[in-house]
Amino acid sequence: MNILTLMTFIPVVGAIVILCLPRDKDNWARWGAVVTTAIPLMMAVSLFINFDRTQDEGFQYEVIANWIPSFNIQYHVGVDGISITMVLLTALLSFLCIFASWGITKAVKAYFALFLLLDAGMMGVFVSLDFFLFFVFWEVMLLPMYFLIGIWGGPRKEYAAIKFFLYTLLGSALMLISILALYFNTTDPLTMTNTFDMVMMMDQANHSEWLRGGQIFGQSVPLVIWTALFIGFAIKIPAFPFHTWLPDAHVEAPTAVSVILAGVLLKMGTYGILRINFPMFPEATAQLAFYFLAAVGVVNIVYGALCAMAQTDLKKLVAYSSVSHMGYVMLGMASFTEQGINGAVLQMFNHGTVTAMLFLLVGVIYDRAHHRNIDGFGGLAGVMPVYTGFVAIAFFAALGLPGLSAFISEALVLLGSWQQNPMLTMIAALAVILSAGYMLWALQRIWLGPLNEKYADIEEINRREIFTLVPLAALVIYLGIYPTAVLDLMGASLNSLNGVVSKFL
Amino acid sequence: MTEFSMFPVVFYLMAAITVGSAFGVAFTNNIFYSAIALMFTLLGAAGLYVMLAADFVAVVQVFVYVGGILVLTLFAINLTSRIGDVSVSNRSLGRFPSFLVLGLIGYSMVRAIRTAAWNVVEVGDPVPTIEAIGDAFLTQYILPFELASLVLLAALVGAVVLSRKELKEVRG
Amino acid sequence: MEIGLTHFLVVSTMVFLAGLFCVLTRRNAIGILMGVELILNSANLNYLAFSRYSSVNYDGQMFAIFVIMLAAAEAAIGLAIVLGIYQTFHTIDVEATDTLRL
Amino acid sequence: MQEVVHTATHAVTVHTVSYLRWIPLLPLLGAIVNGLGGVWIQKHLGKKVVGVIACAMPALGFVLALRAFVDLVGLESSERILLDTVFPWIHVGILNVDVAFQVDPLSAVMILIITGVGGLIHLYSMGYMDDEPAYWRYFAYLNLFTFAMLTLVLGDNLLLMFVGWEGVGLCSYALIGFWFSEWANASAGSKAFIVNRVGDFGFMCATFLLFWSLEGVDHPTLVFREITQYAPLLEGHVFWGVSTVTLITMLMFVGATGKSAQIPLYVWLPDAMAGPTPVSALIHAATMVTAGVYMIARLSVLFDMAPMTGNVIATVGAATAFFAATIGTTQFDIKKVLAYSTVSQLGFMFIAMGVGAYATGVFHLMTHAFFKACLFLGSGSVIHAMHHEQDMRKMGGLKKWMPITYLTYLISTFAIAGFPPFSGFFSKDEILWKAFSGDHKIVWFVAVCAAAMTAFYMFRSVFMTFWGENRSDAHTREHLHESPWLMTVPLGVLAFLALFSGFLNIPHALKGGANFDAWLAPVVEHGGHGGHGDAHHFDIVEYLLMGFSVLVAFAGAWLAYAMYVTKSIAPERFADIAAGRPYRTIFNKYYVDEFYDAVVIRGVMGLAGISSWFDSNIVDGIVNGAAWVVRMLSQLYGLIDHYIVDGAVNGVATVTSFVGGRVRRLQTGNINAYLYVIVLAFVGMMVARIW
Repeated sequence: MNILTLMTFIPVVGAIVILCLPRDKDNWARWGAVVTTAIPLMMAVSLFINFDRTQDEGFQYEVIANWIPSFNIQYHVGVDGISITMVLLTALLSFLCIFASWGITKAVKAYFALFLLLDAGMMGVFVSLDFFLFFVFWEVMLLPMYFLIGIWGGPRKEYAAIKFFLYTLLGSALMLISILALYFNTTDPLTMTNTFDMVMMMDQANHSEWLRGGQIFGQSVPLVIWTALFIGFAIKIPAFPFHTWLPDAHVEAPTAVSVILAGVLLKMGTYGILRINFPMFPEATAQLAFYFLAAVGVVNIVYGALCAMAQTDLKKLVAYSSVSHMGYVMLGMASFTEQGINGAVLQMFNHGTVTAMLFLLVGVIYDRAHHRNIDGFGGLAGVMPVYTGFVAIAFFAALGLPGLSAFISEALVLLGSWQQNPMLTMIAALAVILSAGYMLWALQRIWLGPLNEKYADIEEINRREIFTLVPLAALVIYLGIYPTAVLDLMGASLNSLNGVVSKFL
Repeated sequence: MTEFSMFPVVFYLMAAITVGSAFGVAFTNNIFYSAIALMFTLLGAAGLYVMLAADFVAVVQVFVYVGGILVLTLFAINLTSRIGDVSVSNRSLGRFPSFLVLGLIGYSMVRAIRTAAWNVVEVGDPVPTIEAIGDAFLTQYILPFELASLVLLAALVGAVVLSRKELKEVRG
Repeated sequence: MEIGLTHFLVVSTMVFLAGLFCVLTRRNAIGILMGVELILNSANLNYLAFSRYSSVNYDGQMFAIFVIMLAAAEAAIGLAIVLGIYQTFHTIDVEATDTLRL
Repeated sequence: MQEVVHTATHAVTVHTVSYLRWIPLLPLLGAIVNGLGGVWIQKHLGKKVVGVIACAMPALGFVLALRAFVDLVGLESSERILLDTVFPWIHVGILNVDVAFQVDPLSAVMILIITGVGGLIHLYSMGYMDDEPAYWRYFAYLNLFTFAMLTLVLGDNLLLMFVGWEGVGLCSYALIGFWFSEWANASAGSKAFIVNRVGDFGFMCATFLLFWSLEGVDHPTLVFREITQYAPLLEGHVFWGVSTVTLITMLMFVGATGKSAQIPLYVWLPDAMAGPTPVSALIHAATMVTAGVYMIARLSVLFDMAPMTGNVIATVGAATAFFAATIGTTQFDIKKVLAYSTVSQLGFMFIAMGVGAYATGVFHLMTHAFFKACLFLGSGSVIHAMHHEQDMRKMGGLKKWMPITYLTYLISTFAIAGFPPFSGFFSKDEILWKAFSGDHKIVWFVAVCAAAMTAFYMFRSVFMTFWGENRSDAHTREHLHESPWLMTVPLGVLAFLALFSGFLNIPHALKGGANFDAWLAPVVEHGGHGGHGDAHHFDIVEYLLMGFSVLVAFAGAWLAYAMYVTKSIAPERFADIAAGRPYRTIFNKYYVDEFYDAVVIRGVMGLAGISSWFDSNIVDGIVNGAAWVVRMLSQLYGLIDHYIVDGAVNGVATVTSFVGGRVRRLQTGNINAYLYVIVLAFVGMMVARIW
């Protein structure tokens, strides 16, 4: 059976099995979840090893099967250089988050079942190549998220969950309209029927006249659809000004869910833009992204950094730093240089690992102190040295220290975008100062300085927590030293995509 | 030619047993007697099946109905009522209106039997049917067959659940 | 007169009427169930008769077997329900168990 | 233009070797061993083992550096480049950057300083830190720093250099805040890192601009060899209305001001004295802070093409040298004095860089590394003996107890003050001469003033610390002692170097060979441009100036003697000028920290506050407002629904319920009755069918 299919559906099987377990066997549920995320992780590793890094056209491990033939909806999955990194990230973070969720005691079975369902949805989004299938997975992942925040969240969980849900649903609605518009205006050249197949949609020769140059609401159709899709994805990224669901959702969500939320879900926005907006409407992309997307990216970077600086809740600070870091991804994509676009996707991956670490670390301290107020600690480095070591790695990675992974991607992004827009790049580069500011300031207030006597005998990080952090820390360091490991994977696909789009500049 | 003369005789005998005991079931006041009569009806019906060249069905009829359902019924009777208690045995009420309805139905059915143009084919010699039925079960009727097994399973489980005393107490 | 389809149908009708009578007039739940058995038997008789006289294949017999199967299931469930009713009301007189009445 | 083309096509000869990687990797290994296993080693094998591991790494590195040096000497002067490509690092499109280490005459000097002085300071630290519980952590940081610094100078491209550049910043952060449980130390660390980041911002922008400008002339690269080769092609290019090269070099210089503590970004360095004293010696005097100087020398081809930037650098350098010196005259903390003197000396190096005398700047870098490291270690020795007392007003007369420390400190003071024949004389005087002869007369004058003040405050520190009456309390005095050999040996070696290293570069004017200049010439001289390097013409002016600067140094020293030994001039006479306002201003470091705090930090924090408020009230307000509007609308619809739509529905329901009320009589609850109905319905259908 196809490896991608297995990776997507093994967690579903796991979810069903967990639901069927006896009521009081919480540990069985946990280990079941471990097994059903470990298998996809191993598959991801084999995918990483066997992926053909030279193929720049089309997809690998592709499967096409009829699903709903009357509407030409297919079960079509496959990976290329863009999605494989995200598949790897999803598999890894899902696995680690199971361990990070070990401490959940409320409705354990339901939690893990929903979590696995979420995992399947995310994986599905990244591998599906049929737009309908994509949309189905997109929605599948939304629902477990709603419940995970809404049931296992913090004090204002209902508000956060509903805000998240409605926001994303608004994006989904715009996306659905665009999907339908694309469907009715894309023709499969073989059968001469409408199709949901993304690969077909990426070939403008299959588009109808209307889709190529028609008018709607007095605007050109590609621009309108591009914008609708973009808003749908921008909400997920989250791009300014659609970002306010993020801090709320993060603050209320349990640790593992925050990790998934920031580590994987945010990437879906930028992934969607790269997978859908760019190849399907290269001309509109060239028109709009050049200034618009880049400007949004820069606003995200600077604004997110400034907001982060003003936070008193550590988790909120990390959430806003995510907003800032995702800005780099947009800036890089909008640069239309190979450095920029490669940097953008690498940044997606690196942000996934770094921010996952950050949220896990916040979770560690929250589990012990039951609050996250930055000013409420002090001098923890003295009592929790190992923990502080991990904190240092994560914080310095987040502020872009060379030698750690995020530096490579940020430098590539800024280098790439400099060619298109030096002024914007300079403004974005200013944020390296700001990020150093808020990160170090937080580090200083919580971990350095005189010890707060209240936490004099706080418990050092335990083995399970170390287990979740070590792989991420290793990745952060390894990719800082040898980024080629990931750059190799995506280079061929991204460069050909960049070629398609930059033709229209 | 003896065969020729024997067939109606046997038929009428069987028909008489069947119909007679059926009416016995209908009109006896004691439910226990009703059950005994039912047994005879079922056996008679089995005989009639044989005459219709349905040997396998007949055997199944005897096994399932007589050996299974009837015994079950008798058990139920014994579990639910004391035999001596005649008053709750098997009264039937409102006989008169029911006769009216029965008459109406009987009339219309007989009329239908007589007036309808039944499609009749040449009757061949009776042959054993087990092989053909078994074959049909595992080819053409495989899905219904499996479904039937599921239904039986469900009925089994349902019957167990319904008749367990302690569960009711928990719920009640 | 040669024994043919009609004869069997008449017998079946008689059994059916007897079953119907049971169903309509009995106050004892088990009696009603017995009536149902009679009705099912008459139906089976019809199946087999038509299978013998009006067709060349075994479809009728197959259906008869399924009917028997269903009858078995029905009896099992039905009798279990009767037992349940008895445990609840301490009678199986259907007139006494009219709590469904508004 | 022909010359440019000629340079651009000039091929660079490179010699490939494979041992260079071990120079930085050995300290990294030490850092990993001590960082991960240090706790265990310290507990089970003792502190000594930790220290020995840590010291062995730079020592081995020094041996390898010597080997590289010897290999270089054996090559033609134009071919002196050793290269060790380790693995491909970032290859994206036209960007091709490898992890590759390169040794040329410039980096050879640097690695010798880093591993040599670094090794000595490692050794010294074993003595200085011996009562520190987190011994292993200190040495892990120190090794990591050595690794980062070596990467900085060995990296063969800008990005790898940047790794080292920020890496040393990280280690500096960690070591300044080594005793992190003091709030001030942690703050000083953060301050250092963030201020450096401002410089890094310039560095990064310069890198990007350089890369794309070179792409514009079809040679995109970040590798130094190729930059040197192709940079002349940028001549005449304009970006944002400014010469591209000028912009690049200005941005680079912003980076250098951060790392090398020049105006306006010098504020972090005095605070950085919060770290252990050997750290101040290694990082904040000898090596890291000179990274900016190294970088300018490394990219001298670009700076040669931008005379305007040169002027700015020289001016900033002179200003820094002067202002830092003024502050240095007023400080009482022995380490603060040395810190401001470092800033001041770095200013001298930048003057050299600005006037195009790169070799001279690097020479001063080297001599400064020796004497300033020696001074810091000497002050460390004093502080160690004084139980971490740093105020000079509480010292005095220490030469009695600590003769070796005193002697080495004194030698280094002579060196920094510029007395012949100490090393500082040769290097500083060369800078002054280059500034003067390069028509930077004002710069020269300011620098000479700074030199005079240097002599003054350095001798002031000597007299206050080692001469006169002992002013410490009785308890401290009882425990005064000379430091153990682990600390005095490095002091001796460094003092020796401070004394004699000047002879490496005796100028032609003094019948010397200017060997050091010649050694660096292949790296920092780029045909025709900035031709100060080969100063063949020397005349009477040079001798006069030399004499003048020696005189100035004597004057400074005499003033200090008069004020603090013979007390014939009261310091208050200067302090009370204009009601003490100038003195207080200088003593409080011109209130620059306060200014930054009020304007920059408060400004950014205010902006952050506004952003946050905007986010939670305006942006989120709009979102919640939209939700409110939708809710209101839905309530409105709810009313409509209730009274109109539901009204109709309820009407139907009422009728239904009325009918139902009648019909329900049929519902007897009796099975037989239901069966009747069924049967009758069936009969009815049958009858209807038949008739």
